[in-house]
Amino acid sequence: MSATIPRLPRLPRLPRRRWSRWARRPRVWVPAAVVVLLAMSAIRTFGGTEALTGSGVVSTALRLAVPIGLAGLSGLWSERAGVANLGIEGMMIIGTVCGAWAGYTHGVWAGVLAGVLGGVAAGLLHAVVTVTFGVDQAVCGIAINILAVGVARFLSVIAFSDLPGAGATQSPPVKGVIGTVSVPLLAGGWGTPDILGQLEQSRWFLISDVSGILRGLLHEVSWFTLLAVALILGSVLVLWHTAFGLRLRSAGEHPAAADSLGVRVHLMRYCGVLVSGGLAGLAGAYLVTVSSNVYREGQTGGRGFIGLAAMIFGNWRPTGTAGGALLFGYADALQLRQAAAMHTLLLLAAVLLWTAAIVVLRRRPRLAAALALLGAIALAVFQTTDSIPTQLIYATPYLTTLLVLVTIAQRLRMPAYVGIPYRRGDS
Amino acid sequence: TTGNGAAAGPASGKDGAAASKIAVGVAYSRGGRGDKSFNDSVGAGVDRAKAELGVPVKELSPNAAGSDLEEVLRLLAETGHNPVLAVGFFYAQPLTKVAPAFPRTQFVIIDDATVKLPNVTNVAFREEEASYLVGAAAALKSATGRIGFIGGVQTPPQESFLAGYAAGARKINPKIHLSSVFITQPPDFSGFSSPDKAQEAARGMYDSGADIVYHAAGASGLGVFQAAKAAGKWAIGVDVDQRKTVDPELADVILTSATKELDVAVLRVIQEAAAGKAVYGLREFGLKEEGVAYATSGGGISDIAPRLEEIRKQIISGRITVPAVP
Amino acid sequence: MSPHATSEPGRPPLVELRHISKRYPGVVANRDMNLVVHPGQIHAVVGENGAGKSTLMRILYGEEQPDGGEILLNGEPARLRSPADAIAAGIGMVHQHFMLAENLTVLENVILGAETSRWGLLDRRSSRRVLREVSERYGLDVDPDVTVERLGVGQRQRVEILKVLYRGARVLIFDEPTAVLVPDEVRALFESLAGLRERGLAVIFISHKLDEVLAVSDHITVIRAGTSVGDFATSEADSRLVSRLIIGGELPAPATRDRTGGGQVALRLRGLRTDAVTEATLEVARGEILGIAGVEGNGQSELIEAIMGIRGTSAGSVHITGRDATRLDTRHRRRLGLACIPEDRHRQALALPATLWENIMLGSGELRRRSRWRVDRKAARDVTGELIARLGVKAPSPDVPAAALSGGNQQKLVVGRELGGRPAVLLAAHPTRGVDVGAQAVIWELLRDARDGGLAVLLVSADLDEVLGLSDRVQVMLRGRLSAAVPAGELTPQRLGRLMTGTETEPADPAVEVR
Amino acid sequence: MRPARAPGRGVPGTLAVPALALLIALTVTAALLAAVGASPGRTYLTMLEFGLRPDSLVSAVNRSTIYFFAGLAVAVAFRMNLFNIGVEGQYRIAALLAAAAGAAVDLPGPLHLTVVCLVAMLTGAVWAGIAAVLRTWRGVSEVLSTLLLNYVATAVIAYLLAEVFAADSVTGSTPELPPSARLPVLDGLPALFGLPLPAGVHLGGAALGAVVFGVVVHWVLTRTLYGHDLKISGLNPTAARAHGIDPRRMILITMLVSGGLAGLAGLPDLLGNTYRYGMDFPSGAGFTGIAVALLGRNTPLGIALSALLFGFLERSALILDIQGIPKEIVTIMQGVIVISVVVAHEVVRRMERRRTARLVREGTSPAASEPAGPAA
Ligand SMILES: Nc1ncnc2c1ncn2[C@@H]1O[C@H](COP(=O)(O)OP(=O)(O)OP(=O)(O)O)[C@@H](O)[C@H]1O
Ligand SMILES: Nc1ncnc2c1ncn2[C@@H]1O[C@H](COP(=O)(O)OP(=O)(O)OP(=O)(O)O)[C@@H](O)[C@H]1O
Ligand SMILES: [Mg+2]
Ligand SMILES: [Mg+2]
Repeated sequence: MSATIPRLPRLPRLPRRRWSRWARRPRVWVPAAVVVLLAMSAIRTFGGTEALTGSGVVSTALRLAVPIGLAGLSGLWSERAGVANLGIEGMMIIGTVCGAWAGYTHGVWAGVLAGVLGGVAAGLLHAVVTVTFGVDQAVCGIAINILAVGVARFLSVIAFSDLPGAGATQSPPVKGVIGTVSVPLLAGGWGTPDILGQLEQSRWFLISDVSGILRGLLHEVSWFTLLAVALILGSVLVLWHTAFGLRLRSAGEHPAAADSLGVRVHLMRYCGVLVSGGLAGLAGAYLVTVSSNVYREGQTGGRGFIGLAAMIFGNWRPTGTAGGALLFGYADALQLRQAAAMHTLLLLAAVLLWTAAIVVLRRRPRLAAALALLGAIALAVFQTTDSIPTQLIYATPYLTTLLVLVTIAQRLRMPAYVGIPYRRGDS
Repeated sequence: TTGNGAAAGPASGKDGAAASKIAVGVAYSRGGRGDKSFNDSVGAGVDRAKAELGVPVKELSPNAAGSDLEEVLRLLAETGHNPVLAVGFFYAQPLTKVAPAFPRTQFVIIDDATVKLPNVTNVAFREEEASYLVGAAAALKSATGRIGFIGGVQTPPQESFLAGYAAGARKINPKIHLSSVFITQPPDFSGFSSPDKAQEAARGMYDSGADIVYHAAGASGLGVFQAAKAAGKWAIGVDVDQRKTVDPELADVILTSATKELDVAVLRVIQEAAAGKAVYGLREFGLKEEGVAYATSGGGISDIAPRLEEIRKQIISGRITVPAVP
Repeated sequence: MSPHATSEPGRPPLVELRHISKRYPGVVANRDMNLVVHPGQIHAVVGENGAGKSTLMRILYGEEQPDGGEILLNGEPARLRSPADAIAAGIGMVHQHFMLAENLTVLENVILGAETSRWGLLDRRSSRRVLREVSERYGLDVDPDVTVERLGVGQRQRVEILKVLYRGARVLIFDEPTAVLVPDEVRALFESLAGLRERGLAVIFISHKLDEVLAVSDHITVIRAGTSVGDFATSEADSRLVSRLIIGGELPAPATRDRTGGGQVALRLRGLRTDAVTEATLEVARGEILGIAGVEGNGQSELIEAIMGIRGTSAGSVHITGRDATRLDTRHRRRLGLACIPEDRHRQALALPATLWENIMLGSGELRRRSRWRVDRKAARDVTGELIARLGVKAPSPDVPAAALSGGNQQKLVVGRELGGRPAVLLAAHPTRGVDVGAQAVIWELLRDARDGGLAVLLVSADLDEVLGLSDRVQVMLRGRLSAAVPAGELTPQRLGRLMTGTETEPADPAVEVR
Repeated sequence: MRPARAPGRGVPGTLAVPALALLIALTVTAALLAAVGASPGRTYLTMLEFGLRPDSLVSAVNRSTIYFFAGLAVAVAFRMNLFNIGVEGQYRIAALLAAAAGAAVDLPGPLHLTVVCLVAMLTGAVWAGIAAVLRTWRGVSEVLSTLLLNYVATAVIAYLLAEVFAADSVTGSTPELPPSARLPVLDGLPALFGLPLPAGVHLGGAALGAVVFGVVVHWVLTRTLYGHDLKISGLNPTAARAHGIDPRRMILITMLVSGGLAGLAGLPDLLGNTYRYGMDFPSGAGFTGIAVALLGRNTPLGIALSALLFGFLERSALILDIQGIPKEIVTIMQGVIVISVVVAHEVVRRMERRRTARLVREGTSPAASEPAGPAA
């Protein structure tokens, strides 16, 4: 033993991890949002097109974002507990069938509950196979998607085909509707004046746009949407501010460590996957109670996968996931409501790409060059055409997501043990 | 005034003996029966044939990916069904392979005019003519000069709806503002089962001043009616008189529907087969044949009925030619 | 440095394990094992790789259930069904491999499973206060709010200890805590252990390093083939006795052999610069071992990676066998005759689920060269089989997965593989870390033989004895900077220690002195 | 010394997994069938009887070649821990461009066919390559990018069809491929086994291509340095990197190979069935391919077997409608089989690992006596 080595001085405090600071720092997000807003406002004012910031577009975006956000939250709960869930789409499908059936027989809120239960049942299957049997999680998720399609058809044939107004692939309408609320004074709730609405009509630079966006978020919001927002915030609270949440996350970050401290890893993973199933079922229930009032085969339309994209996009955090879902919902809303504005959007894209290029110019010159080039292409297309072919507009949400991912991907960090089955003693 | 099917009443009870000799096979389009739309309309004709003619019918549906269309046809032919009805233009390609292999079987393809073989009957509808009429109706009824169209999936048949609708509207009001959206692109056929997206698209149209929206989006159309209800504006239905089939609460937003007498056509084809007539070649159903029409129930368009009737006659007489491509 | 055990006669021992046995399919890990631990004692458990030390500790920590025997805590029989039971009984364990979630903060890692809540929400503030108290009391300073990912090995170990202390453990089990630590961290750890002992806690301590055991412990239990073969107070022990008990032979020590002669320079670095290395200049000749001594975290890992071509360099040059390799990628550097025993074999050297021959195939320049782009499976199996036989690796065939082998055996294979391609230059980073004395001897012998056969070896090690015993010349690395080379014979451990910590500096410019 | 060969499980063990899995799947579906009042026994018999007809077998094989290529594409990427969900988009866009190219050029037989195949592989590779570049350049997870690129592919295909390749066609398809660009049929093969085929039913030449590609891929994966490096990179990228296997290069190559194989998945239909690409071109094989690859444990032989199973099940499903049994039962069966196969495999694997551990302990190699500390 080298007894001569003197004791080292105290260790210096380490700086916190860079990316998380970056992500949390308002200094980056706020200017980014302002730039986007300014550009949108400018395009509305000078471009002569309809508002990209109108309350109609924003409320459509919100409605389209809810099922995606819930699907993303579903993935988040499962992956935070260390279980990859590629079966969200399937669980959503089960949620739609169950939700529509109970909604028809017992009313709309019963439908919501049944959707959740259906999702939980599918989640239970996933949990048994992946946690107890420790089988490859991707395989099981994919299998659940296949299974769900068959089961949904099977159930709908049994439950719906003989009902009036229904068929083998469609349910009868759900009984009752889920109501909406508007914020009083600001958005005209309870017969009060609709201040934001008036401001939006004013067509003032920026003010009209901000009002439009706010009104879209505050006017005639479904109770179900409020539930979804509550679930996002509730997930933050439970996962990051309770002992249960810490234990659940530890099952996804280092199950062996958790186990060695007496945390019941399998129980935690079951919890995560069951909650995940419930949320996916809820997303399905939204489709049959709020989005429309019937079950239709193929109604989920890949939203389970898009939800996963929103989750990754949001860095496995509830608020980030919600942000990803909103972005996606917004792009989808534009595509459905303002296909003509897509052409103008090219101009916006060009402006944003160049702004981004300038921002990253010093740190990552090659990325900056690529962004600038893309911006130039967008501008060139804008100049040489006067509309975007409808077929290509269809790709907007997906291209937008890809583009944003290219900029932020390297800051993402997934739970360390996602996808790895845990058995005690496996090291 | 319209061909709601009454004119095409079957010459029923013709002879049970001939009917019993045939067994009809029906191959539905993707999605199969129970879709409350295209397939179910055909299904209605098939059901009437069963009831009125007493012929045995076997109904099959392909898988979701549409990869077994050919096999479905082959199977029906093989098991002795004759005639075999292929429902939808998806069957065009498979039929060119199967039909020659079963020269004694008579095939009927619905909604396609491209397969030309001796034992194939093409049943095609000129939907654009009905669309033309509802387009004219929309232009006549629109107060704002803005109307909308929502298609399910952007395919050529869907585009012919849009083409007729646009032409009809422009005939009345050349400066009319028409916005149109197709919800998805093939092979993503979820556009026919996305009421929520249709609803959002329709909302967008109503919000920006349109007061009438025509949909050709199958089951997604429900969303259009919901949006119309919320906005207090009109919508136009498709395929059947949707005022009669949709949820009663939504019925009163439906101005009219561009109907397509699929059931009548199907029934007629089966009838002829049962009677032992071998008919092949193109059977086109347009306004003239009363295969397509517009619905008048609810009385929303009674004020403009004379004008529409006039246009209808002009189309029938050929004085107006309706485009099928935009 | 080791005060005597403070076992009071009348009081029962804190922990007593009686006749414990545990069998895994095909192997008896423990048989009739006995262990008595008193409060205020540091109790060392020593034995070969695979002797059953970790198994015994896992049984005491409730992670494994014994097949037979009983556990007494404070004289009372206890059943420990899970770690939770053990924690409740006041037992804590610091595992051989760290059990820390990298993406969680220190605080979260520490309180996990023992959280305090208010109104159902985590009470981070009070936990943080308690953690501060504990860390001050035992002199274990760590920032509670930094993510573990950002911590070095030594600090991670502190977190592990804090985890145990935070739960108020009376018995602390350390499974090979020093294997990954550098001398100063080892020393800091031992100071902490002494503090624990003074407060009447019991420490069970597993190590392969006999000098440490003799220096720090009060009592030693020797385990061989799953059973206890010796049990005595440290004051009665000496290293010969203990090592003889462990392996039934003499303790092999690295001893310098005469250099067979410095050949031409095989590896030459000139002013190499990376993010953690400033101006590294060195030369290793054929038939020579150059040792790099240094406290870990001073740029050794970065230096090795830079030479391998895995890490980018901003200045300087690398010459391998006289050819400029600065712009070459790893593949081409290896082709020039570079080989490497990396510091972390699980991460950098082996694909554990793949078979042994596939792992040999991965790193054997000879096999790769020979097979061009087709894999010659037969040759690979033969080479592997030959290695297994020659190095005495415990493996039934080249077709078992690498994961099935124990650490020491894996390391032997890695060393054999890297030497098998007859490289010109070998980078050896901590080549005997976590390896028992027997395997250690084999590896040292292999390195020496290769050196004698004309190999140029750059040895990086935190083990002073290893550096001094194997190297011909030694350079010290401090804060990313390399000192001048000194012939190993001129160094004492004490002087080397001062050089490593910067208390004594070497004035000369290395480039001048080497020539 | 000649070391003992791999401790395999032997034939009974190998068969145990699928047998167990099939048993589970049949039991579950039997319960469902009974629940809707159909006789499970009769259903299975009908399916079997119909599925084993010569034309059914041929149809199952034809279908399975598509799944085989798609599965192979997924599996190659999987070997490197890359999840290529984008096979769907890759094969469709590849089929479109191959169809367009094949119709545009006029070449003698084999050459024409080769050009079409090359175009398909190239297109698939390029489309997958986008994801690879995003991954290596910006670290964008390929799971996401390939998924999103599927939708982009749909849009691009719709646009190209409508505006470029089928702008003036009534059917909305590319022009029909000339005979020189079509795959030959292998009807001689079933005839050899005495299986008479009804008129118009052909065993597609793609089956032969599938066999060839299967063998080649198997050989590449197991017998070449690339295959070896691929496996190691998948298992431990850090170690691979330390040994000169550049992970970025491997990702790039592997995604290109995967995309190239995906490009082939559209060809059995294009060159043996539809001869043109239109809106009605069958889709969905990419997603089925994922299940097929996972079921086949990412080995070519396994994928071939699971593709055949899927093909067989889908073909036999047809008869159920005729019999009035809900044919969704077959989809359910596919899902259950995938799950039960992996569960059964996991159970057997655990048993096997325990055996290996024992072997390591017992079967100490001959020369491995305790190393006597060599005197220094
Ligand atoms: N979970 C397990 N399953 C099967 N065998 C095991 C298991 N854990 C340990 N063993 C075996 O039991 C024996 C004792 O292992 P143990 O880990 O206790 O050794 P050790 O003394 O800690 O060795 P080292 O010094 O290498 O850490 C070894 O042969 C080991 O391979
Ligand atoms: N000495 C060596 N050590 C390790 N690997 C080697 C060695 N020599 C050849 N190889 C490996 O053998 C394989 C084939 O070698 P070959 O020289 O054919 O590669 P290559 O791709 O042609 O190289 P380059 O791109 O430099 O032309 C390579 O993957 C290389 O990594
Ligand atoms: Mg151990
Ligand atoms: Mg060890």
